Parts: sequence; C-alpha cells; structure tokens
Amino acid sequence: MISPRSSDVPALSCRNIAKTYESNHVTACRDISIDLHAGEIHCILGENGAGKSTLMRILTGDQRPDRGSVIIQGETASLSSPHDALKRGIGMIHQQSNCIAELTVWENIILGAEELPLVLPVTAQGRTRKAVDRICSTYGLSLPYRKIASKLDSSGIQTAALVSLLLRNVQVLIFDEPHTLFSGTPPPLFTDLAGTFAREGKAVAVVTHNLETAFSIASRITVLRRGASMGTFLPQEIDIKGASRLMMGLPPQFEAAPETRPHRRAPSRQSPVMTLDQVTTEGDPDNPSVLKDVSFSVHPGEILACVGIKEHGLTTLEGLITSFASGRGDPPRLAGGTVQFDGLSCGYPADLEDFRKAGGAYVPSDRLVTGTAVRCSVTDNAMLHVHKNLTGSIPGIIARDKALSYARKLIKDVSIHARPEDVMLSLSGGNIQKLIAARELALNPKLLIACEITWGLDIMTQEFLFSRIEELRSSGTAVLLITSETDIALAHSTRTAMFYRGRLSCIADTSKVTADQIGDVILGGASI
Amino acid sequence: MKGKLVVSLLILSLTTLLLALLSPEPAETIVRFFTGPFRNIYAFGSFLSSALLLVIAGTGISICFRGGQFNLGGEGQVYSGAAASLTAALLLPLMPGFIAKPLLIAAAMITGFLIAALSGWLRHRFSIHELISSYLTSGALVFFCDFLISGPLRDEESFLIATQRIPGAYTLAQLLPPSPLHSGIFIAAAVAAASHIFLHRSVWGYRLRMFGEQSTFARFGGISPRTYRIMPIGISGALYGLAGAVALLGIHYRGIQGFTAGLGWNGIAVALIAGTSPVMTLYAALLVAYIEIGISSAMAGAAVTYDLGLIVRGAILIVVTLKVLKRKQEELL
Amino acid sequence: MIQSLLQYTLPILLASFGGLVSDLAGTLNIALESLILLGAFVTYVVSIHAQSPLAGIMAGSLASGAVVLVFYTLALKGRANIFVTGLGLNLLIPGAVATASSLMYGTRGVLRFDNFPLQPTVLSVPLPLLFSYAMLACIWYLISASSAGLRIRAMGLHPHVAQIRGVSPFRTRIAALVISGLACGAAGGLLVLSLRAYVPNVSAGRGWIALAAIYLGKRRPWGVLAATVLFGAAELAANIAQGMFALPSPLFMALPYVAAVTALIIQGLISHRKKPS
Amino acid sequence: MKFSGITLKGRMIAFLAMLTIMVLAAETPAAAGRAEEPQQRYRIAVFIPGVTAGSPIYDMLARGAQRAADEFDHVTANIIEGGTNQGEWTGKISSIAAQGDHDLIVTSNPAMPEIVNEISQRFTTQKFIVMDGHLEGNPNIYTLRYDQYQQAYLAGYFAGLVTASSMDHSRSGLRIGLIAGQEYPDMNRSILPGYRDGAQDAAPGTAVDFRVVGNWYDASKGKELAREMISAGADVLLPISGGANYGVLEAAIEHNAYVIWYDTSGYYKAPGVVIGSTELLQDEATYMKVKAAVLGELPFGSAETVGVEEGFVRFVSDDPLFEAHVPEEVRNRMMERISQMQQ
Repeated sequence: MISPRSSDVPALSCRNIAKTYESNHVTACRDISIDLHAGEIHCILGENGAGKSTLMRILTGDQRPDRGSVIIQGETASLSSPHDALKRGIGMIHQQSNCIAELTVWENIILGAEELPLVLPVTAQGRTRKAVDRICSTYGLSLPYRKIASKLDSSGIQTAALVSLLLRNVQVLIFDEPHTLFSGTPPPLFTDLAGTFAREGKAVAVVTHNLETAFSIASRITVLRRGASMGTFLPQEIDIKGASRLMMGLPPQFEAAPETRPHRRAPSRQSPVMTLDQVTTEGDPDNPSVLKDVSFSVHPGEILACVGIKEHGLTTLEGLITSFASGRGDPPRLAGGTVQFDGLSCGYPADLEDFRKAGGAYVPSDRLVTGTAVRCSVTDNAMLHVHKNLTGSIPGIIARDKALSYARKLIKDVSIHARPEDVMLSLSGGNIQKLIAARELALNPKLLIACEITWGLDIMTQEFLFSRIEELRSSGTAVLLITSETDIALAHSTRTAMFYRGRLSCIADTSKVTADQIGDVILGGASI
Repeated sequence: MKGKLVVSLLILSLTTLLLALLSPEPAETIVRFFTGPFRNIYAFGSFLSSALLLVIAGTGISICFRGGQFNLGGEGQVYSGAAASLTAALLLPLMPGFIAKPLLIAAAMITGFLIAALSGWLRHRFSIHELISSYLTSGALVFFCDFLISGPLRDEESFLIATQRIPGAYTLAQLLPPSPLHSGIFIAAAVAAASHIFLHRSVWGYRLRMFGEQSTFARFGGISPRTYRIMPIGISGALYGLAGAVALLGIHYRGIQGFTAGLGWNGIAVALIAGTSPVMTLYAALLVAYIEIGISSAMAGAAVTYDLGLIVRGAILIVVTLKVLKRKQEELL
Repeated sequence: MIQSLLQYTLPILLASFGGLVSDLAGTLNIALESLILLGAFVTYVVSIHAQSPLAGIMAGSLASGAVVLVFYTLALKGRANIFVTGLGLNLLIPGAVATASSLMYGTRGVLRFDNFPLQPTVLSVPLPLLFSYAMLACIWYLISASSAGLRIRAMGLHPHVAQIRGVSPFRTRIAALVISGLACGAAGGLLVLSLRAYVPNVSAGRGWIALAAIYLGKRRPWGVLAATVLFGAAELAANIAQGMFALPSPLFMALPYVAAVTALIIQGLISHRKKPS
Repeated sequence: MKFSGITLKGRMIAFLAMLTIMVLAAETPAAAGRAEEPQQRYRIAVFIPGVTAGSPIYDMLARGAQRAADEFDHVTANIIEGGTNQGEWTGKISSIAAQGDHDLIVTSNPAMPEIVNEISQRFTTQKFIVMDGHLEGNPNIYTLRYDQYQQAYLAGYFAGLVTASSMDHSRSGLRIGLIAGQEYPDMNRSILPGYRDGAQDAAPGTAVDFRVVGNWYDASKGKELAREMISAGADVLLPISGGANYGVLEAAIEHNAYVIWYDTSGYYKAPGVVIGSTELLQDEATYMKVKAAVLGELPFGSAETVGVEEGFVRFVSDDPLFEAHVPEEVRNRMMERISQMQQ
C-alpha cells in the first residue's frame, strides 16, 4: 500500500466547492474540499446523489462550481472544459461514454492526438503507434486496434479510454466506478494498474460506492454524503462498516440500537397485486444490471422497498415493471420467469398504457425528461393522464376551467407555490417532484411504482411526500418503492427487498432489519 | 412577442437596404415597395389574397413544428391538393356549388394529408427522416401534376399549358373586384381560429404539443408515437392541400402548369417568422405578403429585377433563424 | 454510355461527397443546390478573365467555400438553425448570382465562352476534370482515413467526447461545411466547363439529388458512390427511353425522384428486417 | 406557451391603423402628381412572360418597343420581366393594369391573348398589344401572329436537305432531331408538324426524333438528350429549349452533328456547327406596331397573321457563315423553296 507524500503540494485539489444545478435546483455539492497527491490512490466513496460525479465534473472542467476553487499543482486554476483539464494532465475514465462506439479502437485512442498532423492517415504507423505500443507493453494491456468499439465489452472500452489518456501523459487519473470495469478477459487487474500508476508518481482518484474495491487499493479514503465531505481517512483509521455507515449518514463508531419506527402492518393476507416469479431479463448474466431469478410480490396496503445500487438491477426493474424505457432504447425484456399484475390480463410484455389502464401509477426516476415536459405549463403537465376526461360540453375540447382547477387541485394537494400557467422549468426541483408525485397519486392507483422519489429532495419534502404515500397505502394501494437510499427504505417501507448484482439477495420485514444489515447486503452480497 | 416585432423590423429594414443598394432608382423603389399593397384596390386585394393563402399554408407548418416535425414537401402538397380538386371538378358530373365546393376542398385536403402522412409513417416505421422523404415525394409529385395538367386534363384549345376552367358555380365569391380577393379569406380565418383551438384547447392538440415538446414525456403519458408522428405532418399536408384548392377555386379557376409554385416555401418562411404559433401566423403571413406585393410593385414601377425577391426571401430566412427559432427546433433538426 | 453516365454522375458525386462530409460532422449542408450554381458562375467568370479553365474551377470551388464560411460562421456563432440557413442560401444565392451576372455582363441569361482557351490536358485528361477527380479522391481519403476526417466523424457521432479530446466543435464543423462548399463549387465548375457556357439554373436539382444520395448511400463513401451511379443510370434510362416510348415527358422527369424514394423505402425495409423490433 | 390576448389585439389594431394611413398617404401624391403634368405622357409597359436574357424573341420585343418609345419625347417604355411561371402571369399583368398609369401594355406569347382578354374584362380601359399571339374582336387588344408552322417548316426543310446531303457529318440515316424545353400548344400544333412536313418535303422518309428537356434551363440535360439523339442516328438538331439550347450545341460540337437555330440568327455561336437559322423579325414588327399605337393608328380589335410572304418570318441565308459551311447545292435547293413560299 502506498502512502501519500503529504508534504508535497497536491497534484490536484479543491477548496469549498459548492454547486447547485440551475435546471432542477438540486444542490449537488455544498462544501467539499479534497486533495489528490501524486503517488496516492485516493478513493472517494458515496451513495448515488452524494455529489461524487458533480465533484468530478468540476475537477475535470466539465462544470464550473458556484463557489470554491480548483487548484492544480498549487496554483488556482479556472478550468474551462474537460479538454482544458486534459491539457493540464487531468484525465477521467468514465463509466461509459468516453468512447465513440461507431469508431474503431485505434481511432478512439488517437482521436484528437495533438502531434498527429491532420492530413496524415489515422493508421499511420509512426511515432504514435510506437508510443501506444509502449504504453500497452508497459502496463500489460492489449487491444484489438481495428475492432469497432461497440463490439468490445466494457472492459475493452475502458482499456482503450485508459490508453488514450496515458498517451496524453496525464498525471491525475480519475476512475469512475472501476469495479464494473476491467472485468473482461484478459483481465488487467485494476488494483495492479492503479498501484503501478501511483508508483510512477501519478495521482489516482477512484470514485466508487463499492467498499471492497476501495479498501483493497486505497491509500486514503474520502466519504461524501449529500454533497458534503464526511472526512478523509487513512485505511487504518476506518473499516468497511464504518465507511458504509458514514455513507448512509450513520455515526461510524456505534452499533445502532434498533430505531423506534412506526409500527407497520405486516404484509396483508390479501392476494398480491403484482407478482414477479423467477424473473430473468435479457442480457449478459455478468452484467450487474441484468435481473437474475428475481421473485417477489407486492400486496395491497404495503410499501415494498427495493433497495440497492441503481446499476445493480433497480433501473432494469423499473423498466421491466412499467414496460417503459425513458431513453432511446427499448424496455428490458424477459428472458425467463413471469410478471403478473392483477388486472393486467394480457400479462407481460405489455406496454405502459396497459399498465396504467390496469390501475398502475408510476413516478419515474428520470423526472426531467420522462416525468415532465419542462418547457410546458404546470397545467399541461398536470393533466397528462386525465386530459381526456377534462372535456367540456364540446367533445374533444378541453374545458379550460376544468383543466385549471385540476391543476390548482394538484398544486394545493402538495401545497407548493405555483400558478397553473407557470412554466414547469421555473419551479424548483423539489416542487417539480412534488407535482409529479401529486399527479400520479391523484390517480388513486391499485399499484404505485415510485422510483428514486426522494432524490435531491430536502427532508421536509421527503416527509411530506411519504405522508401522502402513506395515505394511499392505508387506503389499500400497493406501493413498490425503488430506491438507492437505504434510509428511505428503512424509514418508510413495510418490507425491504435488497438487490446485489441483479439478484434479489434477501427480502425482510423492514422492522426486523438494521441499516447495517441492509448496507452489508447491498454492498457486499452477504445475506442476512 | 417583442422578439417578433424586432424580427419584423429587421426584415423590413433589411429589405429596404437591399432595395436601396440594388435598385438604380432607390427612392422610387423604396416608396413603391412600402406603398405597394395600398396603391390601388387591386393591389390591396392581391395583398390580402396572397396573405390568406400564406395563413393557411403557414398554419399547417406551424402545427407541424409544434408536433416536432419538419415538412419540406409543401410545393408538391399544394400542387397535388390543387390537382386533386381540379381533377374532381373537371371529371365529376356537374353539381350545385354548395355540394361541389366542400367536396373539392375535402379532396384537396385528403390528398395533401395522405402525401404528407406517408412521410410521417416512413419516419415512424423505417426511421427515414421526414425532411428528405417529404422533399423527394414532393419532387416527384410536382412532375406528376405537371403531367396531369399538360396531359389528360389539358385544354386542347388553349395556348397555355392549362386545363379548362372549372364550372362557374364552383368558384369562390369575389369580394373586392377587380382584385382577386375572394371568400377564401373566411376559410383562412376559420383555419387560423380552428388551429388555435385545436392546438391549445383540444385533446389531440394537447397530445400533439406534448409529443412535439418532449416525446418521452408524451409516451410516458400513453400518447401513441405512431399517431403523433403522422398527425402533425399530415395536418400540414392537409392545409397545404387546402391552400392549393383555395388558390384554384378563388384565384385561378383553372389548372395552369406551376400555378401554385412558391407557396410551399413561403409557408415555411411564415411559420418560422411566426415561431410555431398559429396566432402569430396571421401576423407573419401579412408581413410576408406585404413584402411579396411590395417587391412586385417595386418591380412593376421601377427597374428592379426579378432576382431581388429571391435575395430578400433568402436573407429573411437567414436572419429569422438567428433570432426566432427556439431550442427545441434546433435539436429537432 | 459509360461516358454519359460519368458525365451525369461526377458533379452529383462531388456535391454528394461534400454534403456527406458536412453530414458526418453533424451539420448537414442543405444548400448544395445553390452552391453548385455559385461555383458554376464563378468558374465562368474566372475562366474568362484568367483564360484558364483550371483557374476557373478552382476559383468556383473557393467561392462556394468562402460563401459557406461566411454564412455558416454566422449561423454557428449566432446559434442559428443550420438547416434554415441552408434554405435561405438556396434562395439568396440564385438571386445574387443573377444580379451579379446582370451587373457584370448586362444579362442574367446564358453566358458563353466565345474564345474558349484550349483546356490543358495531362495524359489527354483535361486539367479541370483532373482537379475534380483529385478533389473527390481527397474527400474520400479525408473522411475514410485521415486524422482530420476522424475528428469530423467524431464530432458528428459524439460531440461531447470529441470536445474532451480537444476537437473544437466550431472549427471542425465549419471546416466540414467549407469542404462541402468547395466540393459543390467544383461540381458547378464541371457543369459549366462541360457545357462551355453558364446557363442560369444550371444546377437543375442536382444538389437535392446529391442530398438524397447521401442518405441512400447510408452515409458511407461507397454507398454514396453507388447511389449516385444509380441516379445517373435512372436519368440515363429516362433520356434513352424518351426516344423509344411516347410517355409524357413530365413523367420521365419524376423518375429520379421516384427512384430515390423507392430506394429509400427499400433500404428502410432491409435495414429494419435485420434488427428485430 | 402563453399568449396575452390584449397585446396581440393591440398589435393587430396598430397594424391595421398603419395600413389605413399608408393607403391614404399613397393615394394622394400619386393622384396629385399626375394631375400637374403639363404634357400628356404616354407610358408603355412591356411585359416579358419569362426573362429577356437568352430568349431572342423577348429580347427583340423589348428592343422594338424601346426603339419606338425613343422616337417620342413624351413616351417611356418600362420593361417588366414576369418570370417563366405561367401561373403568375395573370396576376402580374393585372397588377400593372390596376395601377392605371400605363397607356399601353405590350407583350408577346401565343398564350398571352387569352390571359390579356380575361384581364381586359376587369380593366376595361387598358389597351394591349400582343405579339406572337392571336385574338380577334376585343376592341382593346391588337394581336400579331407569326406563322410558326412556316418557320418550323423552313427549319425542317433545311434539316431534310442536310441529312440527305453528302455533307461531312451527314449520315445516311435520314433522321433529324427536335429538342423542346417543354411540350406546349404551339410546339405540338405548329412547330413539330411544320418541322416534320418540311423535312418530308425535302427528303421523303426522314424521321424526326422529338425529345423534351422538361424545363428551359437544364443545359446539362439538354446535352445528354442531344448526345442520346445523335447516337440514335440524328445528324441535324433543332433545339427550342431556352438555356438548354447551349447544351445541345455543345453535344453537337463534341459529337459532330449539325444544329439549326430558331427565332434568331445563330451562325456565329458555333461556325460550321450551326449551319442554318430561321428568324422572326419581332423587333421590327414590335417597333412598327407600338409606333402606330402611339400615333393612334393601330387598329385595336383586329388580328394579323404574318409569315414568309410578309417578310417577318425568314430563313437567314445572307450570313457569310451560311455560305461558307453549306454546300452550294443545298443552299440552292433551300433558296428555291424559299422563293416558292414567298410568292
């Protein structure tokens, strides 16, 4: 394990970074300071929404902070773009997307290489090729240069991205979630690579929520939670449990006494509203986001929380149940098993419309693209599901007063300050989310799918939303809560289903599990 | 709103500037340009009659934009609509006007709709971009309509490449003789009003707007992607067809080869200036018609060439995009 | 026959390749049609003045490139809509060319080379033709093999990644657009030199056919080549058929468009059968 | 999107108010100006249904009218190009007539009489001269028609002579070509039959290959069509296709065929390739008729037809290039036929 040469000037550091996104008013960073020294492997831990990715974007010039400064080699720098950062020796390996799928591996590596004259063929075998070969042999990497990048597995893509950064001689290397990377064959062991880089005097930062990876390589660890730093530790100062507790907002040292939580009804005896039976989705079984042999059911009058890391099947689950993909792709498809939603006689695969007709309501995790049309008015957004019932005396013509009063009703339901004619974008992120929730809840659904419903919201808003969900539940609605925030599940659900790498590791009465136990399961795959 | 006024002023001053630069008699030309539509009853009637066609065509394109689509096939759709109407008028047995007129107009609108909807369907089914498919179908249809007029429907007696006149009972009433202003102005007004109600009040208009604004959100709300890939461009096609029929029944009374040329492109210009809102289309159509009549008046009176009209129209399009088009359309294209 | 096909195809192919470069960069230049016209006019003017058709076609090419540079810089910097700017150019350029023609030569009509200088040839290929082939080869090389082409393609495929790697969006896009201008200008030059006259509206829809060829050719050089040859063959067939059948002429005129739409649909059918949906 | 009804309504009202003011402002000075003029001015509008450039017949129209106007101090001629779209002609001439400040509108085209006749019903005081067209009986319209059949006949007769001759590029196939910009009534009714009949009379059995460019400007296509025609055996081509003529000419130069020029003398365009020309003396005719109109001597309401006999349609046989490139035998037979027709 390499220890930081802490007397040195940090290769890259930041001070008091704060950032609130204008588009959705989410405060991603509140006050973060961090130092990355040459020769260290610095792991940055945090749950989804902890502010990791925003911090990295700021460090790599992709975003500008509202407050605070970025310091490179002791000098305050104003990074104007990721390329600016790259020129100054700061490079980042992203989870996806910093390879262009349609280009060959070789083209991806040398894209933008400064020393290559524009008119020379990209396949020129000269100095660039030698440099790339040297990099590959130094680090024991191998790449099929002529292959199209989309034909590679994720490990190959990441390797290509890494080589392209090394070609540019970066001194600060930032890895985003490397445990999902470098997993292909032949496996360049990420831990070995990171060690080599550190020994060469590069500063290595690893952004992850995987504690095992972190603890196996880190020379220092920083934990982020809700946009603030919870402290920087040497590995010997903290253990996995302590770190995971910090990530979830629990004090690190004490074994928490079982909290006093409101007593909830045990799962009702009534027949389930939705049942998943041995569900496996299409895709590579090694891919953590592919669901594998998942079975559970949701009963009327209960809140079942599915917790885990988003990429460990939660997103897939959301798409599968609602039969809706928010992006360009198709919703995930069943490879085995069955999904049954009582009332949806046609069964799966259905489509979203059938899902709704059968009494389903859905708060999507992607609130700005799927959940709202941000440039339209509150009224337009409010009446999405009911507009055809708001017609007046003329068939097909929406009665204005009905539409407005419907919008006002929703606004009043969630008590926000907005007028029906306001453009959605002018509302705060929390108010947008409240309005989406109000719209879905107002349908009085048989089944409510609520995904990441609390993301970026303050406690007051969270409590408020859950009080509404609780009302629905008590009137007999089955609620499926899909969340990557453990404390939300703990505080509000009847039962908790824990996911790890696409498997349902364990399902338990929420009153009988602790945050620690959940953390263990969803981070490490241990079962209770 | 303020933006529109700025753009209008910009366009007018640009036109003035171009006239001043390119005309051998700048003063005379500019005076004629600005007073063009008001020099006499005929010019005023022409101004309104060309504006009313632009309202119809531009409204369709506005709706198409709001639905997130672009229709480049206007030239072919107007011409085909007119040709459908013409074919029906000449080949069907003689009918009383009150039956014939709605029938002819419906024929034109259905034809325009089907042609444009084909492009929407191709986009939905095969991901062929409607820009290119609508332009190409239009290219083929223009020649097909040329063929209809110069071939099967041709009036052998005439020295024009033209058909016979449609029966007098089928024509729209003249409102301001000797000018070509006709009762189609009420059709245009109805189109403007109906499209406003459709877009902002009706269930389908709501869905169309949502689909155009954010298709994922619309799909999330259960709005059918197929219907709303076809509907916006289909409506623009139907209104282009209507414009063709109105030009036939109100102004020309006969098919003359190329008699609707230019309306398709001007419709797009109108919609761009209007910034995708049907109400502003009225205003934009008046502006574009004003410029058209102004230039033709300047041409008739002073030695201004035919090319100036092209330069002005081109400059308008280039300037308009700098200011008016919203982000959504940029993404769309 | 081959010669006819070549003569019809080459200008369209050049324009198509130019358009392809701009499309690969993510900013399709829709003004091909009018840029061909501009190139044709300037080729005429400079050929006459410099007494050299080679200088003419080069100047024609440069002129179209320059116009693209000016207007698309305005559009890109002003965050305007590239596509509508192109439509605007398609109206503006013919008007401006006709005006220039009447100012310079007192006519907006046909301009002929009266004392046309002999075309210098290399291995019996006229130099302007050689220039066009060279340009075609350069563009082909540029998009399929060169480092600059890689930047252009990357910008069209994934602007964000390209930007991270230091590829400037503005410079890359304007360069791609200018290349499309240069190619269209040369295409226009070819038309003029082959006719030994500038005829108003000489582009006659070739720019639009070139655009269709880009899509039909699935945005790949070989595909575009095949598509333009297909259009050329359709046109040729229509011309030959006119002498044989008594079909009304407008129907023949529609043939290339019908061929393009049909080909697009067939292509759509095939590519959609491949991936299950 | 939000629309504030009031501001919109306000703008519309303001716009209409502006319109009204402009109507008033525009009408007054124009009326006043005309009243003050000391001598009665005579204004002529020359409406070109197309563009003058590249179209000899319209060019001659403009020149003839201008020449007539120049002879009088108080007469001005204003040349207005209407563009090639037939659909726009009615509107454009109507707007000239509506302005009411032109005493005479001169135009030229076989299709014009019916358009002008229709406009004349609305603007009952406007006088028109239509060249190259025919209409009798409207008291405001005078028409003069050229015998297009005769012109085409001359071209066809000459083409027949050449294709049957032993000239360098004549082939024995007895096949000649006619390339039209579009198919239009005069083409189908007079020109094509005239051309055919002329060729038959000169060389019985001569076939005419007739093809259409589709527009009046696509010279490349004209060239392609001509090339096809030549390879199909035609050795004399008559292009009547506007700008596309030059493509035909180019193909003839490249592939050794002959061209006959129509409406105006074209020998100088390609000596040795353009070996025949027919011409209409439209400039002369226009000059005479416009002058007569200014002097008040033109019989409006009547229609004239002129041809070879009157001297307004002729084969250009006095050009040195004609004599240089056409063998004497062919020339003599042509002159023989012309003198027969002149009687």
